[in-house]
Amino acid sequence: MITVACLIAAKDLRVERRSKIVTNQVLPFAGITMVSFAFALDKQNVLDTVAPGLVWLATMFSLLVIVQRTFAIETDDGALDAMRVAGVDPRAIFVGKAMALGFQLLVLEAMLFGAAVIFYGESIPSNNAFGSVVLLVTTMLSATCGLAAVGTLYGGLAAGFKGSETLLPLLTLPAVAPVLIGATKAVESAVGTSGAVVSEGWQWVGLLTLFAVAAVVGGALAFGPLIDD
Amino acid sequence: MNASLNPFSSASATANDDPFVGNTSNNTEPDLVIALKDVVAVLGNFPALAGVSITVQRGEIVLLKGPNGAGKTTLLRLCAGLLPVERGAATILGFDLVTQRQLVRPHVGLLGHQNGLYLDLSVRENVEFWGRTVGASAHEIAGAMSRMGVSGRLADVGVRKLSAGQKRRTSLACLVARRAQVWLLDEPHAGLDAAGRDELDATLGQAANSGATILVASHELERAGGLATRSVDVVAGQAITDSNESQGTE
Amino acid sequence: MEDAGFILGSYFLTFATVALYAWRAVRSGRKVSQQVPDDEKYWL
Amino acid sequence: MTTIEPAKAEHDTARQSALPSQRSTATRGTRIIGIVAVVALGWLVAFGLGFSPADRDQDESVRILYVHVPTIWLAYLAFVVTAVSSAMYLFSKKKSLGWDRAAGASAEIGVTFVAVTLAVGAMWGRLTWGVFWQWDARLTTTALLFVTYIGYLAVRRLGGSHEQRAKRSAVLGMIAVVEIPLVHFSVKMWRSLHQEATVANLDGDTKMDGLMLFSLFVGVIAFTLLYVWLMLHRTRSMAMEDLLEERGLDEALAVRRAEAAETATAATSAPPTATMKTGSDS
Repeated sequence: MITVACLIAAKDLRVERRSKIVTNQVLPFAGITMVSFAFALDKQNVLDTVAPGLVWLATMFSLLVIVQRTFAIETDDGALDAMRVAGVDPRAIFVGKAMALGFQLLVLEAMLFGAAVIFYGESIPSNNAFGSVVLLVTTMLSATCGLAAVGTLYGGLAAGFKGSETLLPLLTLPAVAPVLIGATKAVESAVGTSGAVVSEGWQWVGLLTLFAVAAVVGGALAFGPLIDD
Repeated sequence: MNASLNPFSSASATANDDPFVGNTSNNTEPDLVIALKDVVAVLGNFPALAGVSITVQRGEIVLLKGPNGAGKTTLLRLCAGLLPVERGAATILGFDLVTQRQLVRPHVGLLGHQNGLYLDLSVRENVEFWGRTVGASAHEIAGAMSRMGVSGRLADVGVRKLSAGQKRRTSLACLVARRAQVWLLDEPHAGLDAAGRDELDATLGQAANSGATILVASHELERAGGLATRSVDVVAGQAITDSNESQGTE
Repeated sequence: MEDAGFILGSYFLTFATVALYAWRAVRSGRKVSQQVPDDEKYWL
Repeated sequence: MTTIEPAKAEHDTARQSALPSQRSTATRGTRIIGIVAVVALGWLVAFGLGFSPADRDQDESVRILYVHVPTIWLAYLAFVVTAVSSAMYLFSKKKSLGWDRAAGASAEIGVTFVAVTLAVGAMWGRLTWGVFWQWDARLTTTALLFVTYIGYLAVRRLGGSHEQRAKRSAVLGMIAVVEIPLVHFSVKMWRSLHQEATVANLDGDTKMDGLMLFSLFVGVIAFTLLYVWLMLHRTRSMAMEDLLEERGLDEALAVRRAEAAETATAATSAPPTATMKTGSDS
């Protein structure tokens, strides 16, 4: 199962390397979202305070777009059906697609943090730089796991139905609310927004990890029944 | 479940040179591969299959004829385990399609209107992906590609750039690499040039000889008719004629 | 006194929604009941 | 095509007997429940608006709670029933569509009542807090719950066979069971760090006098009866809708079969050139 999952993930990433849809369209979309936030929140010091939340909000929106894309690969030429006929374990499909999705999300998040540093003047506090970076990276990893699992689950459910573009956000956004909350809080601690300190951030990483575990396990169990019948 | 009908039990164990099917049990008697009885299948609220009864023996090449909308495609998708059986009884390779259609899938190969290919990957990458998901060896994958004439220069071309016929051949190569027992082909000749058609026919004949069972839905009666061991008329969601023209191999 | 508006409004809203939903449930039930023979109605 | 005829005839007799005397989803049981529920709701209005006293802290606005608390109770009850029915459908041996319909009907009722709860809650908040909305954990979770079950109902309408609908929505119903506590937990954690948003104590029942408690009790009873009544009606009409869809399939099947028979006779009277026919030999 792991082998097949890796094959699927490698295939997805290779498709992305060839087509560059996410690179050429989703990353710029996320970037312009960040710029748009700046237009909308044009008040003194507001951006600096809300930057961590905006980064994750932009991630959520991009998640929806990437999920659409990752299942468009499968449904464009009936590959999802072919995979079902080939008897590929649905759990392997789930894990494989979630891995590829997670990798793309990580790249996206790194870029968005770069954008936050440039546009919103965020910076890693110098007094505890190492702790901040560790917290930041852990947060990104655990949040991404949860997001990728939920996105893959609902993306697979909606794939192939008419109205999937609208069904996907309706299902996904309420489900990933804990990630938005937890990741924002953890990043606020990491970059020291309004005097938050690094030690406060770890409880949020705990929440994110709990969510990620639940989402991955639940998703792997539910994916088969959801896409296969 | 009939053990002799379970092809994967011995497929991985025996070294089999035949690229088409994993296991060819030396069947002196023809096995029943497909047995449908009064099968109804729905697409939305529409009964695409309105009571199909059909039986197919191992090694047969059955031609499904009929106008568009008669239910040929639905019949093939049902046999592939993609659609639920709404009513009736159906068995494929000893698996009950009503209760365990997921188990049927690994043993059948479906070439539908869509090819099931990744357009951004090359021919080789596609065949390798589909072969490796079911554990085919590099040798088998190479064999499948050369058999379908997509090795060599074509192998590294992106599928998006291929002609319709070349895509079809790639898709067939994926089926071969997957070692399907039952081949379900929906208009396989569509878009193929003359050479491609000959190649396809030869492949189908060879596959049937080595024990694969093939259902072909086709408009091109002369083409497919010569190849088929018998033909079935599909009309308004039912298999009307079940005419035994000849039995066995050609 | 503005409190009264909200209080009565909340009662009205609750009961109006309940009534509307109940009415729709009964009406749709009536509509389909007419097309289904009695022996198919398990609750009779 | 002799096999066509009996099926068609049987179908026709089914049509003839389809003249129901019972033209609604009501029975004596539901009528009794309904009447009791209406009486109890009348009591609720009388007690809530009339007999019960004004609260010491909340003044007259406490009266809203007599409808607010029962509606949210009903909504939570409905979602619990959805979850339990989903589990019953998934894990029982006999996959009875009755469980699926119960889950669907319950979710529908639940969504309706959460909507009412949120609206009425906002009115209460306006009077008590001075604002319509507070980012309090309970409120936020309830709002997300509302959206989640709207999504659930949307998935139920995706189409496919009844079994497909049942399986999909049952799985989703189970996912919601994991999702909702996680959401609630995280929102609670989120709010606990914001001390400035002190929320008025919703459950001030310690200060409630007997008559207040009794009014609330009447409300809970009334709305629970209402829920039972709605469930009975909704599951019955959903069962009939499913049945009618099946029946529609029967009719469509008969049409399709007749079409096939016609084509076959036409074909035998004017034999086509393509293939020879040997009749039905199987």
